[in-house]
Amino acid sequence: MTEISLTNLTFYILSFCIIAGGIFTVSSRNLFHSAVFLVFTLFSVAGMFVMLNAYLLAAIQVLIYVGAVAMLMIFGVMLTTRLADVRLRHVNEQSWPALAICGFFLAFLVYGLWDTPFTVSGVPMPADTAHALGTLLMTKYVLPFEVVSLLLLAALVGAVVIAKKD
Amino acid sequence: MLELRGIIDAIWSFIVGLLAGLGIPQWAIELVGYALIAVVMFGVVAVIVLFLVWWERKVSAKMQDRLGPMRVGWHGIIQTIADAIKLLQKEDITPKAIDFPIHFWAPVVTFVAAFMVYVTVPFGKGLIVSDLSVGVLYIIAITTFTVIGLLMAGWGSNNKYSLLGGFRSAAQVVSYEVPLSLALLGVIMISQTLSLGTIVTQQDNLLKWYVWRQPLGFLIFWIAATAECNRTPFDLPEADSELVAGFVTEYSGMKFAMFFLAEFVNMFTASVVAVTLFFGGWMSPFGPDFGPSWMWFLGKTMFFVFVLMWFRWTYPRLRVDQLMGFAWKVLLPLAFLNILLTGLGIYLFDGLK
Amino acid sequence: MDQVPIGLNHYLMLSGVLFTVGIFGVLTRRNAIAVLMSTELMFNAANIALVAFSRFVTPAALTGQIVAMFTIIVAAAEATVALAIVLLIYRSFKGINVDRINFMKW
Amino acid sequence: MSGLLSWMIFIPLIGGVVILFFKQEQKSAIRAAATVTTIIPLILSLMMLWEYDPSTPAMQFVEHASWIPALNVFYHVGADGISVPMLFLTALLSMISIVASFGIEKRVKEYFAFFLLLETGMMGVFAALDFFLFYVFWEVMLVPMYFLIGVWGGPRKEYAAIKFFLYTLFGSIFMLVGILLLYFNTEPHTLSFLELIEHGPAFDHNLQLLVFVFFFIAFAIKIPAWPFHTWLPDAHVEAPTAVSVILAGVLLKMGTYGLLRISFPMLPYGTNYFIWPMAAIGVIGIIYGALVCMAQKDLKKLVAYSSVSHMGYCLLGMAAVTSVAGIQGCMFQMFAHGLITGALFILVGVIYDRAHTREIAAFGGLWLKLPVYSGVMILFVMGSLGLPGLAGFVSEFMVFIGSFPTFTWLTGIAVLGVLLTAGYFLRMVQKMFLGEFNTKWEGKLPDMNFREIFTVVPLAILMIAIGCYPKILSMWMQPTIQDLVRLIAR
Amino acid sequence: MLQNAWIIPALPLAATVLIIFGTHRNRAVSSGISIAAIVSGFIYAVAILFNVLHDHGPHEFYFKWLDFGSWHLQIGLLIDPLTAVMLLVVTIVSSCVQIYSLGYMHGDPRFSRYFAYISLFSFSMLGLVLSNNFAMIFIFWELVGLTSYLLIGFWFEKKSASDAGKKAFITTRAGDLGFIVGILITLYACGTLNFGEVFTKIETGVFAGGLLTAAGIFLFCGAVGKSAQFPLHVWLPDAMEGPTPVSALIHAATMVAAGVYLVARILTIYIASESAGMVVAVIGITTSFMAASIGLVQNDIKRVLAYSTVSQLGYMIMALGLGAYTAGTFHLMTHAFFKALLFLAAGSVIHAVHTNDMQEMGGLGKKMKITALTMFIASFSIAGIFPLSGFWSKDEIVASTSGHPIFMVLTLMVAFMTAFYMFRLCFLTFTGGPRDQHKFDHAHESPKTMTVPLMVLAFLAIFAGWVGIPWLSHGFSSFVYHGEPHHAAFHFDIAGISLFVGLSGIGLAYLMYYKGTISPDKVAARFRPLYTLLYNKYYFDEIYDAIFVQPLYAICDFWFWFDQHIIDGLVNGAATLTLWWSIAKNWFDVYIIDGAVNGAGYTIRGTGSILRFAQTGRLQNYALIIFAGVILIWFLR
Repeated sequence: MTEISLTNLTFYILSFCIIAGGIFTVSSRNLFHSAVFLVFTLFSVAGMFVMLNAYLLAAIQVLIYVGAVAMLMIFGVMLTTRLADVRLRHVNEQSWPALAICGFFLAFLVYGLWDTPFTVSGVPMPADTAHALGTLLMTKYVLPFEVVSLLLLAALVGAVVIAKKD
Repeated sequence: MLELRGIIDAIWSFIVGLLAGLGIPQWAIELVGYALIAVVMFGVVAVIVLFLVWWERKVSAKMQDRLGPMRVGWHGIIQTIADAIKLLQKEDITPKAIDFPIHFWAPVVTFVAAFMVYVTVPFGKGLIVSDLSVGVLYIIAITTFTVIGLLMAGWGSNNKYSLLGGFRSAAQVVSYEVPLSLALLGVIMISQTLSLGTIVTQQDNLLKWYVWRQPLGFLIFWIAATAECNRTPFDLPEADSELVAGFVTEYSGMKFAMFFLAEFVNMFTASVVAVTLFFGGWMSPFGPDFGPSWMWFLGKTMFFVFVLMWFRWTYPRLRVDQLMGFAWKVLLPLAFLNILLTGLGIYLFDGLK
Repeated sequence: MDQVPIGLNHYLMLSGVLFTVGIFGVLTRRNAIAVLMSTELMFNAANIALVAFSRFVTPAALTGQIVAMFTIIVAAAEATVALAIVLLIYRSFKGINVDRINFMKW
Repeated sequence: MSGLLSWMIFIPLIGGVVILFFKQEQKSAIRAAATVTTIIPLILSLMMLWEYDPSTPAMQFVEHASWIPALNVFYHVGADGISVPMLFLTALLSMISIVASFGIEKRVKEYFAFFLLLETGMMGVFAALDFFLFYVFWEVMLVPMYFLIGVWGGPRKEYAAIKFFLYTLFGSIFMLVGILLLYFNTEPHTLSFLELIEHGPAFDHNLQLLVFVFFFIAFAIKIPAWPFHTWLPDAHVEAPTAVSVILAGVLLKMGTYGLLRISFPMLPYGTNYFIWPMAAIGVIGIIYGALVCMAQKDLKKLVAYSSVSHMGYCLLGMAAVTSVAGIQGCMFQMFAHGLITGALFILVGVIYDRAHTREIAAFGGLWLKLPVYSGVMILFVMGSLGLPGLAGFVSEFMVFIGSFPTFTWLTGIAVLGVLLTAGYFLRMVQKMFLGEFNTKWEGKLPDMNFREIFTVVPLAILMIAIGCYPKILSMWMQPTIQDLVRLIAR
Repeated sequence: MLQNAWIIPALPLAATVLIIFGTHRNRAVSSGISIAAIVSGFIYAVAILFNVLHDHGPHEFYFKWLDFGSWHLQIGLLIDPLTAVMLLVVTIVSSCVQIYSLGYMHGDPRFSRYFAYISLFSFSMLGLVLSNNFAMIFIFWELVGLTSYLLIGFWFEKKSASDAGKKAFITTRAGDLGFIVGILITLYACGTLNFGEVFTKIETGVFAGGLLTAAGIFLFCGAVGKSAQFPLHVWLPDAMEGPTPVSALIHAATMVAAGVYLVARILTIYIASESAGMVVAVIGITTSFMAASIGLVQNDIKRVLAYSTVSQLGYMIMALGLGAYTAGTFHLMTHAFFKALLFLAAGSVIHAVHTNDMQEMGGLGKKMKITALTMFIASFSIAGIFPLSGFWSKDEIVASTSGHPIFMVLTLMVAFMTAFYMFRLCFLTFTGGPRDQHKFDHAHESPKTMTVPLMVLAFLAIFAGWVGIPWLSHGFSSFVYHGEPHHAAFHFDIAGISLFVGLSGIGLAYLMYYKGTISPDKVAARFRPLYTLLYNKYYFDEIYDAIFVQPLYAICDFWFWFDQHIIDGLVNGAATLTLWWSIAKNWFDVYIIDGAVNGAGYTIRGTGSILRFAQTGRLQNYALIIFAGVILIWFLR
């Protein structure tokens, strides 16, 4: 009889959710289902972040991915797809080669992972990373921060311009 | 004396002792603990919401010079329970052309998301499930799930009214979320924390309520929150005169009840956030130890719920373009202004805290 | 279940799997939005890896979290523009199947 | 004010870029912007004169910043008595040329943008103290000039533009080789003027001769010294008015400036070795240019060839390296020629705008109908032929004074140039302004308007002021030229 | 007082500026300003004269003008008796001429401009006489040249006028070249241009020998040009195209006297260098004789006077060359007055009959009494008739040649010819019957503005010479002298001979042109070749045209051709060669290198046309291949 750690259990459950959600996302015939599964996956990833003590990141993940990106996806789906399209073939003819290549890729990834000795630090993660992250953003990473703001603005304008009906 | 934390702790240690005595492993006990907390929370909120439903009917009746429900119980106080039972008994109609899984999961998502907020809400002194370090952000994040649920409902119903309702809802919620978050930012800037517990303890008397320092912030927040809840005057997603019943058109029975409850939960949530961030939360106006904290909390919250109801029966519904325009052209600039002013205030009076 | 405490490699493995799934989606899905979703999966895989590295390799520095945060933000921006493009394509091609958009073909 | 020179150099560039953002139709806005952009450097140059300390030969307003550390290249600018008058002249003539260009109607935006770029190049050349920088600015000048001639020029503009470009480029290559020779023969390798000047006498004598010849070819083409002058008439004749002004007023001075700034102090042995050929070339230029002028039928070509003649005085003056008077005469001639010939080109442009011909014989008796124009033209012609009281006389006189002890006979021949100059200019004046009015122009030739007068008045005032009281110019250069003589004598 | 002498030239300059930039539209104001300026100058000049009479000086005032490092050039004022006299002469003549011009130029469209030029001239001339050094004198020297150019060509619509202006400018400039070289030599030798310092150097022997002689001759070149001496005299007769008052002021009384003034100013050089002095003297007498002989046969009234001027200037130059400082300057003064008078009177005649040709005049004495009277006074004066001023000054000049018999003979011959042609002019103009009745009928006496200056000058023509009467304490020679005062004794023999020569000239003219006893035509026919030679002014213009002007144009054309075809041809040839080379290279490129390249290209295209089927244009295909490649690389690692 082995002791089951609640952490381990949570990890495996979340992993399952993520991978299953991902697989459904990429394989679902119905695009809307894909989107919902994507939301599910993303939410699970947020959970994974919580496990990794990255609370702020988890919140951001939910806020941005679920609240914004996934919503955009769903909007996109709604604007470009009809329920009647469900019957269409959803994957292209190269799915089998792709599967093979993905298999190989995963194999090599796993091989590489086990092969690489990572230097794991013993220092525990600080509990409250939000404060530290905020400080870092405003000091050390202020330039990327500003650049990203600019990027967002550009994306905003760009999206409006691109999608605008002439 | 009337603080609930002590009572709960006592009950919990009793249960743990019992379970440990039965030889149940530690991880299982923890699991049971979490489950119990969830159930209790759900129960508490559900009860409150049931009460709210009744109360809304009574308030609206009073405003329209009626009596409202009077039959079931004293002044119809268990009317809601009766309604719920009725709904649960009803046939769960599932139309043929729907996208079944979506249609099925939509109310669940909405309902769950609505309840998930309460993980980090301080109901009273010590009455908080988890005082997350990113509490405010968490609440904002979780509330967005509601939209997903609504969109799912709209799409899954395969009905153009539903779809339009879903669309409207998504657009509205996304739009108003921006000024809402920005309005909360003012409080966050002053309090220097995202934790709700800390924010409450910082407002330990009437004068320290953040509403005094963030009047504009509160106003923006409150308007945006009203819209977030899809409450009149922002109830366009389910505008019955335009869209039949919006995204709930194809729902009935239990699923409809879930949507219904979720709406009230959201209403309660909005009030909770307002109270917690701007009105001292469970703190009494006179200090931390004046009367039972949870009563203060509930009292304040109920007042704001009442305000929402009051809105509902006072204001007419907005047009959809007015709705969006108001968010982007009025609230958003005001929110930015608020942030600027806050920043300026912090810069000028650094010792305000 | 085995007794191995959850460590860096677990997260990386999860990340790898999710990434592979994303790749598969990118390679096979015919719908442009679906392709986009798949790329989001890949982003998330990368983010998991980043945060895991941050948690296990440099817990004090938080670099991984910062980068992940930027990734999320950039992904959001990218999604915005990408969807705008998708809408444009939809208007021009009356459909968004990627294999129909082959103007670049010799 | 720190960074004065940098501002002077780069404000035109900024203005040029700004102008590119205008719409092609906003012609008056473009013109106004260009004018403002050139007025600022002019004001700055006046500030520079104000702040310049004329009692020392040291470089002033120095800015020194690392640019390409691997090659020991610096952004190094500064001004001394040689460059200060030239910078002022550049700023003034640029402003005037911009105003004189208001008549341009074709591709206004590009025109002014190129013009301002050109000004940046010119300012840079006069301010640079680092060979790399100098060379960059030198080439920067070339491109806008090419386009200004090639796009806005006269009927044979392409030919003229390409001729100008190739000629100058030909010289630049020699200069580049010279620069490299100097660079690799100093230890540590340096491109700084000041360091190379310090190092000057230590250069191997044969190297000095070679490099001097290389530099001389480069600069002689720019001057233009006989026999490298044939690009000049073509370029001048085909270029639009304002460009001719800049070409004659500033660009030609770069050659002499280069010799004074670079060749002389850096290569004292080479300089002293080659003074006789230089003087001879100068005298040939004077006489030859004057003789060719007399055969001209095109007014603009006449003025152009007169530049060949007048720049010959510069060469003759500077060849008298042992005398302050000679080199100062050369500097005076540079400045005076800039003023006078610039004005003459403007005036040629004025009559060309009205009559669309520059044939001298096509006019006659203009003085009757265009008294202001004729008066101004004759004033500048008198300045050009060295009438005392005007700037041209002072410079020629100083050149003669300086060169006479060294090159007695050559100077004696050069004096003949004064007579020939009078000859061809008076012939031109007689044919164009005197005599009966050619009735085919009746009513077609209005007198100068306010803008045109405005463009020549500053030049006239300066010309007269310098002619009457040369100290206002010489005071800037005195210590620097004395120092230069000392450097050459090393 | 004296250091403010710059005011005298400054006044006319101010007048010029005022007229050009201000009042040129108002004729009365313009002329008024101009006249006021010069009259004020005259008053100041009188004041200066009295100062200088009290203290001969020289007085110098100067300031730094040009810096040349270690040394500098100063310019400034030099006031000595010569300057004082010249100031007076210039201001008087200028005032008279300007007042006269009011009438003469009346109605001219460029009236104001005329006065501006005249004022400018006055400024330049006064500046010239006030200069204390070579540089400054050269500056004003050139400025008077400019004003002369402008005024000769004043009526520039006439081709002959503008030609004459150009000719004057260029010819005098040719002399100025020598002047410049002389200045440069002086500067080279002395290191200074100040008159006083240069003379000190000469006296101390620093500046001597061949260099001094060369300097003297070159400097004299300037005087030759400006004073219209042989061989550069050709411009002066042509200069008569200008308005007559201008001729009177510039080309008779003042500017042309500048050369004489210069020689007088630097007489130290010619005294120190015998040979230079002799060159001056020879040139002077040659000019004098040649010009007088030409004057005998000219028909243009102004040309006669012009050659007379040249001749008289030659006189002065000769006297100075012989070292007779006082004689030269004395004659300079008296000549200024009577020659100005002659011109103005001639102008009055021209004004009346609108022609210059004496053949068309005659009998005008009846209609123009004042003009005729003043003209006769002046003629007597120039002929050297006792006791008019010309007598005294000419007598001194003749006396100065006493050591040189050839000079003396020639001088007397010139005196004879002078008397003859002057009275030929007078008789042809004023006596006898009208030869052109139409012109005669329209003739009338000139207005007061013209006759009053005539009378003033006539007064001076009579009495100005009296300052030099030897018996009256040698007034002039004890004031204006070089070195020690040198009082020429009055020789009754010389005076008698010259008086006799003058009277005989008058007599011959009387016989030929008044009485008609000797027919001029017969004389002309008798000496036909000589007459033709003289009538054509010794063919100087033609010779110069043939040996200087035309060859110069030819040379210019040649060099222009050379420039266009040889030098530029070389450049273009280089370009063409490059082009040919490029064409050849191009052929090589196109067929050989490009052939190879194209061959390669075709091969590649063939391959490509097969391989292009791999290009599906589908993003996902490519992505697949990319990942396959990644894996492949991994394998191959």
